[in-house]
Parts: sequence; C-alpha cells; structure tokens
Amino acid sequence: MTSNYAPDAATQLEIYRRVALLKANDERSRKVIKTGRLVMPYYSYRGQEVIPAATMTALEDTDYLVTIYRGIHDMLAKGMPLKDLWAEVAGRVDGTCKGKGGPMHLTYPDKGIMVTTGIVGSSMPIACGLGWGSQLSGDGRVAVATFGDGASNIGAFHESLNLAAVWKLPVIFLCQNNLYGEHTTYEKATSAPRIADRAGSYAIPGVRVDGNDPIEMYAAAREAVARARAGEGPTLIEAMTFRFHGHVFGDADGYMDKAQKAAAVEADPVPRFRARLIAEGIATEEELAAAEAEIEAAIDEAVEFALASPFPELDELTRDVYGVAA
Amino acid sequence: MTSNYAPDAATQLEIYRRVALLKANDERSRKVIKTGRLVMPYYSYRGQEVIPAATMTALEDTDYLVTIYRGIHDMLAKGMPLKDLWAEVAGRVDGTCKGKGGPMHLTYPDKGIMVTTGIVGSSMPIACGLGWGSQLSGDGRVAVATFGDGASNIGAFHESLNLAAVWKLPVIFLCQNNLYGEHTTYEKATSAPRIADRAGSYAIPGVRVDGNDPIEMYAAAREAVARARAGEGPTLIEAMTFRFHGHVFGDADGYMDKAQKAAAVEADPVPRFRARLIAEGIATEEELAAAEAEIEAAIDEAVEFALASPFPELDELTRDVYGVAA
Amino acid sequence: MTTDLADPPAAAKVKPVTILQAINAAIADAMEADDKVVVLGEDVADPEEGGVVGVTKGLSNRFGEHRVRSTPIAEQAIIGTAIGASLVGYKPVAEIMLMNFTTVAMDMIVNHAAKLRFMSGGQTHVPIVIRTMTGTGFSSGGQHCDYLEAWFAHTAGMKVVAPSNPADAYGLMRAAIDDPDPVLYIENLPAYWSGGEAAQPGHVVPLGKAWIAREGTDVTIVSYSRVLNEAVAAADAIEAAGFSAEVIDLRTISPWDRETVLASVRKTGRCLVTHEAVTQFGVGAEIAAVLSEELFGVLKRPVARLGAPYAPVPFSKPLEAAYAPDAKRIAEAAITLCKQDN
Amino acid sequence: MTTDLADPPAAAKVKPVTILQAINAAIADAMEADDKVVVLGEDVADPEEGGVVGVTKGLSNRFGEHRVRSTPIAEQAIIGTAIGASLVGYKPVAEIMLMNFTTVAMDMIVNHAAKLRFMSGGQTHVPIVIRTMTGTGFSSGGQHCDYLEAWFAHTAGMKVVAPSNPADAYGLMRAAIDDPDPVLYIENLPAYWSGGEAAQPGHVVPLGKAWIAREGTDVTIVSYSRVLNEAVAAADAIEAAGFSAEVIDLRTISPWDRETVLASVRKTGRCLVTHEAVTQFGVGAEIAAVLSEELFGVLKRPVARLGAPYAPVPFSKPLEAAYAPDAKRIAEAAITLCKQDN
Ligand SMILES: Cc1ncc(C[n+]2csc(CCOP(=O)(O)OP(=O)(O)O)c2C)c(N)n1
Ligand SMILES: Cc1ncc(C[n+]2csc(CCOP(=O)(O)OP(=O)(O)O)c2C)c(N)n1
Ligand SMILES: [Mg+2]
Ligand SMILES: [Mg+2]
Repeated sequence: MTSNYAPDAATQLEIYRRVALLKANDERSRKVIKTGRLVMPYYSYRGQEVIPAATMTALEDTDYLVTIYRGIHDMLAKGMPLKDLWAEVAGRVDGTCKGKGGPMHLTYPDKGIMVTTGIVGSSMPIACGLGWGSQLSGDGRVAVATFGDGASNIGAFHESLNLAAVWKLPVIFLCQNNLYGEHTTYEKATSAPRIADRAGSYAIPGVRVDGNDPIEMYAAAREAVARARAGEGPTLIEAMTFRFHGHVFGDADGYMDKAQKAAAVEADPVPRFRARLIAEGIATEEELAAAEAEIEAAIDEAVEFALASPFPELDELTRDVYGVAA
Repeated sequence: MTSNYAPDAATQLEIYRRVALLKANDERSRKVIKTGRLVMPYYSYRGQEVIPAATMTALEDTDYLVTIYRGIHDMLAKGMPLKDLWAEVAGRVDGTCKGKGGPMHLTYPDKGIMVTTGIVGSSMPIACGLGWGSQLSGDGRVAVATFGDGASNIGAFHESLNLAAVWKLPVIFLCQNNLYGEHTTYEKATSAPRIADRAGSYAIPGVRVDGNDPIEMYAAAREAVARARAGEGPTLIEAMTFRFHGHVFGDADGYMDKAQKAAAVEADPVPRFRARLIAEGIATEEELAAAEAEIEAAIDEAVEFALASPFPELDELTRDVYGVAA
Repeated sequence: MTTDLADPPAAAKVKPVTILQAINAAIADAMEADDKVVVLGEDVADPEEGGVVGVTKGLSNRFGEHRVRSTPIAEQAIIGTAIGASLVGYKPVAEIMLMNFTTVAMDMIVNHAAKLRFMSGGQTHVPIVIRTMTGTGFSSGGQHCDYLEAWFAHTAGMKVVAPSNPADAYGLMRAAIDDPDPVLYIENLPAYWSGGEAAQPGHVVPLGKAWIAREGTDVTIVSYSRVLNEAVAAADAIEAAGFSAEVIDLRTISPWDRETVLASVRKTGRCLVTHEAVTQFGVGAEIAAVLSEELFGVLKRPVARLGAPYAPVPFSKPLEAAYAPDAKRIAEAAITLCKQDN
Repeated sequence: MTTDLADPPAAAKVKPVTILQAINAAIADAMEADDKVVVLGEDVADPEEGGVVGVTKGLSNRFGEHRVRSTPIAEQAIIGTAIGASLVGYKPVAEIMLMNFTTVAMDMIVNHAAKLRFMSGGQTHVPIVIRTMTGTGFSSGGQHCDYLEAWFAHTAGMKVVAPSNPADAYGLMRAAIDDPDPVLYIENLPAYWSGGEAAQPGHVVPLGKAWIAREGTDVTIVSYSRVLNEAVAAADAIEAAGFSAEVIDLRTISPWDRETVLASVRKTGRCLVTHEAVTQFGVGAEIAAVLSEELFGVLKRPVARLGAPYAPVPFSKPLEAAYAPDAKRIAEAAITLCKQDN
C-alpha cells in the first residue's frame, strides 16, 4: 500500500532505535518488578513495539498523543524521557507527575503526551478536543488516540469517530489490535471481521495494516498525518499485532491460545526487523548492537535515578487538586 | 425489496387502521394541549405513523417494544389502550402508570410495551436484555428498540448493536430517520450517508427503507422478525420519514428547511396510503370513513375518561420506589 | 473587571434581565474578552437556534460557528472534546442539555476533567465550564429534572455553582470561565425567565462566596438555585409568624462558603438547609454535618434539612408540585424550628 | 434458607474461606436454587477464567455459558442487558469490573434501573445485582480505586451493600439476588483474599441490617467494607488508651440501619464514621446529619468523620498508604473524641 510514504533508510533506522528502546524497556520493567524493586500494575506491550515506533516517527514532537494503561511503548516512542518515566512508575518526586499519576496516568506535555487514561475507550473523546484545538488555532498539530481492539466496542469509540468525522478533525484513531481484550478474544467480543471497516460508519478512511511491519505501519501513519494536516479529517488505523504476555503482569494467560501465541512469539517483529536492516545493508550488526547497548545504559541510568529519587512528601496528597483562580 | 413479505389486503387494512389511529391521536393531542386542557411535553410524531403501524402489525402482542419520548405512535400501534394512555398523559390514577410516568415514560407490559425512555439512545441496551430473556427462555419473542437518527450517534447505539450481534439476540433496531435531532439536521450530526450502513460495523443486515411506504416497511419488519425468531440475530432498519412539526410542542421550527418541510407535508403518507387502498379496491371510501369515525369516537371517549379520572393521592410520591424484599 | 466579594447581587445591577439573558451576556462578554473562550453542545449554534431554549442565541452569528459549535448527540464526545481543547489553551463552555444527561458523560467529568490536574502532578489542568439545566415544574417526569449536585460536590477536582438570580448568573459564569479548573454550572429550567437587575458588564462573583439574601436573627435558611427564591419568599411568612429568618444563597455549592454560613448560624442558633435534590445523602447532609460539628453547643436546635422525598420525580402535576420544597413548606419547617425549645 | 437478623456473621460460620470464595459460593448457590439467576460481565465465563480475579470462576462450567456470559467491553450494554432481562423474569448479576467504570453506565443505573418501578407505577421492577470492586492498596492510581457509594445512596430506587467479611459477603449476595430491586454490591479488591469463617449454605443477611462487630461503651465507630476491619483493629489500640469502642458494620449503606446505630450512639454518646470515600459529601455526612438531629442533646461530642482527603487517589505508595483511613488513624480519631470534654 501507499508506497509514496515508504520510510527511507534513515527513517527505518530511527524506527528501529525506538523499537529497540521499547523492547528493552519492557524487558527491564518486568525484570525489575519480578525482583520486587518496583510495585505497580504493569501492562506489557511486548510484541506491539513496531506500532508506536513507526507511528510516532511519522509525527512531530508538537503533535499530540493520548494513550492508555498499555501505553508506555506509545509514550517512549513519542519521546517521554526515560528518567521521568522510571521515576514516575516508581512513585518518586522526580517522576513526570511527581509520582502521583503512576504507570496508568503518565503525562509529558513537552512532547505532546497529554493524557494517559486507565478507562477503556476514553483516549478518543479527549483526542477530539486536542484536534479541535489544532483546528481552531490552525497550528497544524495532529492528535493520535491509541486504544485496543476491545475498546472498539465501547460507546466512546463511536461518539468520537463520528464527531471527529463531522468536524473533520485532525485526529488519528490508532487501534492496536492484539486480538485480546483482557481475557476475551477478539471474536468473542467484536462483531466485525475488521475494526478498520467500522470507519465506514463515519465515511472516513479505515485501513488495516500489519502493525508489526514497520514499513506498512509507517506508511499508513504518514498518510493519516498528511490527511489530518491537510484538513481532510480523521483516519482509523487498525494495526494488527499480538500481546506476548498476559493482560497484566502476574496474569498466567491460561486463556490464551497456546499455538497462536507460540506462532506470534516465533514471528517476533523486533528481531525480524533487525535482521532485515542488516540483510538489506541499512545497518551493520555492530551499529545496531552499539545502539542497543546505549539504550541499555540509558535504562540502567534511569532505573538507578528513579530508585534513588525520594518519595513525595505527604502534603502532595492534597496539592494539585485545584489551581488558584485567575 | 423482499416481496415474499408483502402484506396482503387484510394486513394492509390493519396497518391503515393503525395509521389512522395514530394520526387522529396526534391531531387530537395537539388540539387538547392547545386548549390548555392538558399540560405535558409533547413530541409530535405526525408524518411518521406508517413506521410503527407497519412494524407492529408484523409483531405479536407478546413481542417486546422499548420506545422513546417520541413514541406514542409506537405504543398505540403496539396496542396501548387509548384510555390508559390518555389518563397517563393527563397524570391521572387511571393512567397506565398511575400518572407517575407521563408521556415520556409510558409502560404497558400486557402488550409488551416494556420501557419508554427520555434518554437518547437508551432504548437499545434495554432491548438487548429483553432479547436475551427470549433467547434464554426460548420463547421466540422479539424485542424492538425504536430510536431516532440523532440517537445513532450516541455510544449506547454502538454498544448495543455490537453486543446484540455477538450474542445473536432477537432484537430489531428500528431507526426512525426523520432527518432532524431536535434542531440539528441529519447531515450536521451524522457522518454516515446512511445509518443502515452502520450495520456493517457489526456484520448484521442493515436496510434503509421508505418508512412512509407501508408495503416496504412491513416487508422489512417481517424479514427482521423472521431472522430474529430463527435465531439469526439482530437487524438494523433505517426507516426514512419526516417530522411534520417542531421537535416538541411549542417549538416554532424556524430551523427547519421550509421547502423540504412543505414537500414532506405535501407527500403526507397517510392520505396517500388511504387513496391507494381505495384506488386498488382494498377498501371503499365508506369503509375507511367508518373506521376513522370509530377511532374519533374512541379518542373522544378516552379523553373524557382521562380528564374525569382523579389525580393520584400524595402518598403516591413515595410509593413504588421499592418493592418489599422477597 | 469588577469584583464584589460578599456583596449582594444588587450591588452590580443596572437593568432588568432574565437569568437566561444574563447567562447569554456573560458568555458573550467572555468570548469578546478572550478569543480562547469557545462553546459547544447540542443545538448551541444559531442555525440550530442557539440552544433548545436559546441560552446561547446569537453567539455563533457574532463569533462564528468555529467558536460556537453544535455537536452530535454524544455527551461523552462533548465533554472529551472540551477537555482536550482545554488542555491546549482553550476555555470551552460545554453544554450538557439536562443534568440527567450528565449520567452518560460521568467518566469524562469525574475520571478525567476532575482528575487530570492531580494525576499529571500539576502539569495540565482542565479549565472548562459544563453548563447544564434541570429542575421540576415543567411536567417532564422522572428523567429530566434531577438535581445531582451532590455527586459532583463529592468529586474532588470539580467545582459546582448554581445561581439564583440574573446578576449572579452573570457573575458566576464569568468566574467559572476564568477559573482554571472544571466548573459545573447548574441552571434551573423553569427559572430561566425570572427577572432581576442585570450585572454590570465584567461583574465577577468569586467562586466560593455566598451572599446574605435577607438578614435575620432567629433562623438561618441555606439554599441555592431556584429554591433560594422560595426561601426568600418564605421569610415573609416566617416574619408573619413572629420570627426573623436570615436567608443565605450559597451560589457555590463546592467549595461552599463555610465562613458566611457559620457566622450566620452562630448568630441565629438555628439552621434549615433546603434544596431541590432528595434530602438523603444530599448537599444538606454535608452542611448539617459541618455545622453540627463546628457549632456543637452553640446550635439551639439540630440543623434541619428539607429536600425532595426519596423518590424519582413524578409526572402527575399535584405530585410534581409536592416534590420540591416551596415557600410554604420552607416556612413551615423554619417556623417549626423556631418554635421548638432551646 | 436461614435468616439471622441482627446476628453477627459468626452465627452462620462453618469453615474458613476468603471473601472471594464466599461471593462465588453465594452466586453458585443462588444459581442452583433458581435457574432465573444469570451472570454477565467482562471475562466472567470460564473460557475467560471466570473474571479478572476469578470471582465467578467455575460458574459457566457448571451452569453453562448461556447463563454465565462474558460480554464485550460495553458497560452501558451490560447494565441495559441486565435491566431488560430482569423485566422479563430473570435475576441478572452483572459485573462492572471496577467502581470507576460505573461512570460509563450511570445512565442505565440511575435513570433506568433505579426508576423503572416508580415511573411505571409499579408495573415493572428491576431485580438486578451490580457487582463492582474497588479500593486503594494495589497501586492502581487515580482511576481504579474510588469509593462512589454516596452517589448511589443518593439515588432513590437503588440499594447499596458493602460486606466486610466472607459470611456477610455470602449472606448479602443471597439477599441482594433475592431482592426485587436493583442492588449495588461493592467488593473491596485488596480484601478479596481476607479469610473468615464461611456462611452456611443458604444463609441470608437481610438488607438494611447492621451488626455490632465489637461491643463497647465510650464511642461508636460506624463503618463498612474493608475499613470496617481497620476499625475493629483500632478498637484494641483504643482500649489500650483506656476507652471502649463499639464497632458497627453497616453492611447495607442504603437503606442504612438507623435503629442499630442510634441505639449504640445513644449509649456511647460519641460517634466516629469512617470510610474509604472522601469525607466531603460522603456517606458519613448523612449519618452525621441524622445522628446530630436524632440525638441532639444526647451526643457528648459532635459526630466525627474520617474519610479520604478531598483528592483523587494518588499512585505513589506512601501517598496511597496515607489516603484511606487505617487502624492507626481511626484509633487516633476515636481517642481524641473520647478525650474531649463532654
Ligand atoms: C470502561 C472500562 N471497562 C473495563 C475496564 C477494564 N479493562 C482494562 S483493560 C481491558 C481490556 C481492553 O482491551 P483492549 O481494548 O483490546 O486493549 P489491550 O489491553 O488489549 O491493549 C479492560 C476490560 C476499563 N479499564 N475501563
Ligand atoms: C443523552 C441525551 N442527550 C440529549 C437529549 C436531549 N434530546 C432529546 S430528543 C433529542 C433529539 C433526538 O433526535 P433523534 O434521535 O433524531 O430522535 P427524534 O427526536 O428526531 O425522534 C435530544 C438531543 C436526551 N434526551 N438524551
Ligand atoms: Mg486488545
Ligand atoms: Mg430525528
């Protein structure tokens, strides 16, 4: 599809850098939680890295993101600094939200990361408002709302896509279809063969792509961004992927189809992408290994920084509930 | 379409009898309100009579209806007795709800009229439950949820159609598309050229029919009923129509397109239907006039009955809030 | 802008208008003063007649449909859209037509608008106004008249206001739009056409400040919204019975003006809280709890509460008329309170 | 069925179980006894592991997936479906996974489930149970831990229960399923694995009946849900400080057992109400308002309230730990109350 938006070599490398960061960060998170050094509800995104890595590479820093509990990959790809992230999920004052938001409510406006929600579907109405803001000011910014396949069955999805379509808002609705909503399979919850087809209900473009393919994913994102910036309105992208782990850390995932899961893990998009970059001569093994080592070091540093940061004082309990009236 | 469900002469006459009842009742309602003998928020359905008259003729008494504030036509077509209706909208003890529900909350379980809601979209989730009840008990009953075009943009629509589709519930989603939601036009609120097409989001049949054509409307309803009873799941019907008056009694309808309205009134489906019945020899002018006179007499009687009925005692204020625990 | 702190609305009056006109003027003046103020909701623009009862009439003709925008019937999207725009510098005034319809937008209001400042550690905030109308009196039955302010007052991060007269309607709207946090602004439908003197343009009634609608010495009546006017009317009957009622208009329900109320009840020793919401678990409970604690030993009689019965709003006229407190029942309750022994 | 009125749960105990197991057993026994009892909600069936924490585990294997049905993520549809089925003779037990998600189903709960009996003039009624879990303690942050029971208690037509131990969890669930009206059944997530003796099969705890979890003479502590157990634990520290606390478990929040609470406070003269919800406009306000009125002149000290601060739930561990009342803070508040002059 849409090969006029195919990423060039440099862009592919940039996408890979983000993919590698996301994967390493997920692995480290699970490790640190397992050792008990961190306590938090953790929604692993392992297997879904390519989607935000490619999509956010197609955006500017000034574009907006509204993401969900399973959204650390989205935020890292959008530019959330590792230290701010880790200190936040450790509940420390140096966290981006001073430790008060936690892993489900990270915010980092400097990179357009405006809201992270724990409520299924609720990323979408807010993204409409960010898009409306762009439309009002004419600043060309695009808002991306990410959400899961399960979220495509809740009312907020419908209201948001319709409103964004009628108002021609610069919003990208990015569905990360990992085939499960908590313990329920896609088929058991969703009466549409393809979520992308639901775009038809709003007369907007809807495209299903292989979210694990960086080229296809990037092209779809670029096209949606172009449409949005041109004032042509929203796009629904359904990015097919798979969640390698249970819904939440600690979930034994007994409800997942073993063969399906094994096949998905076997087809892990990250090493596949890596191997292709080398095979195609876009990068050498050494270059990638060096980039990965840098990432590990940055994560090391962030984890240590986070765990050394103090917890907030108790007066934070009632601070930031209200501002002061103008 | 689907001519195997075309209504025979007797059925057409029955549909006309209901159409005439609905029209006469709307005209009387507006007259009685205008004289000040009744005070109530009244949502005229003049122009939309054929939809419920044909649909309810395709149902059994035991089938269920969930309707909305603009739903007196639906209820009368489903069999709500005139006296129970009029006494209710007059707020009297002999009303079907003892005067406590009023015109937006009429209920008459004997004819399957289970809920009338004043909240846009909320007829649909409840109809799913009635359908689930039928499915659980295997009694073959079908549940019809009626709603407007504006309601097709609210979350409850989406959640209900998806759930009904996944569960294959015997529910008919009957959208009465009168081209306005309060003061807002269809186009300004709804980003789908046809609401019927939204059925595609749920992989269920969606059909747009001329809701003012009794033959087409009846056939579509019969087909949906057959599907539902056969366990094949829900159908979305978009019945095109027009609202001859403003949203609510007293609304000056300045926001309505004058030419569009004049054309719709000119094409009034009721005299058109009547003339055709005579032209095709299905009924004589005298027969129809006699039926209409009977209807007027029945309405006379109901109005007098209602206005002679006492208001409820004040102890009704706190009665029916709870039952007694089993 | 002028700011009259605890002054009665009279201080700001210039000419008679209705509450509806006052709200319209306040939004218009705010839009004129700040082009970040935008309006959205069902039917709010002029092609749709500026709202079902015309509260926003003329605004889109004057400021453009990009700033005054009619929406689909989709309350979650309406509030979500307001929230999003507010995060990037706009000051949306969103309409949820009737208060009962807030029920379909509670997630956006409670989990998001009210919490984003806190959850982001103060990085973001949500300066939106949610206008909504309600109230018995128009025979609308069970799903169109509820007063649900207690829910929002129980929600940290929200503010809740409910004007009783045109000048306050103006001044509270200006304050609500200026406020950096989400404010629920409650309008009483049957009272839209109540007249009163208008506020001077720019008049601001600070949030959290009550005013003493009538001074008195024997009993304090605390109320807000339409019922406040019933309480004022009741004061005459109370006076006729030989007692002097002080009537306080809370104006802001959350945060409520404890200082003004405490000072009054400290003086009178008796208090009746009255509102249109059901009594149980209503706003009156919080006020009674606080007064009972703060004025323990000072109160001559326990704080009395007069709200609606614990029931949905009935349709039938005589039942509806008996549902919400009126001047007669307020006077009776206050006189009973005054007659009881110390 | 056995029905122990004001008896403590101990009367019904036979063997130790967790609250989670007790709820599961109660639903299973009700389904066994009446084939009109059905279950729906996200992940509730066994292919989905019987709920995210397994509360409904085994039910679909035993009773079939037609009676125990996993739903899409669509809370309005879940409650609407429960309502519809209840209108035609079924007794649905619907799960709204977390209490904060009731915000997306408020219309169905408040405008429909709670009102249909009244608005239909008694022709229909809605015998559904809405199970929902909540509570701080698992580092879930601002959108997953709220206690919103005051909203539902403020809603005429709803009943609200919140068990604190396995036997009550069983008995209240049986009563809730038997009840002809909608009941919100609140489960505390971190307390699911708290042990206690099990109820005898068929044990019913009537709605509206509190029990005295511990007898005492100097101060009455009223609570429910998880915090009740903190109050019981606090009683030891209070005793160590030389005071005797009577601890009442409301069990049912609406309608609450005024008789039992009034009798206790009449005896002790002091009362502390404590719950995990924020204090302002919370359930404690209603109880304080009623006690202050009914026991005017009898109370030795004003009713004290101890809830969460007026703020969203914070993520950071030390903040979260300081958010909801615990045994230590309850003991301090009760001791302060006891030490104050009469
Ligand atoms: C309104 C609401 N209902 C239920 C939940 C509980 N819940 C959290 S995640 C989840 C599954 C969502 O699935 P999907 O949208 O596919 O996203 P994924 O987790 O797979 O990324 C559910 C049901 C919630 N957070 N919000
Ligand atoms: C949730 C909700 N939002 C808004 C309203 C106010 N309202 C009542 S009727 C209506 C228009 C509905 O239009 P449509 O669905 O087309 O039905 P029609 O009235 O044309 O039959 C609106 C917005 C409501 N009752 N409920
Ligand atoms: Mg998923
Ligand atoms: Mg319409």
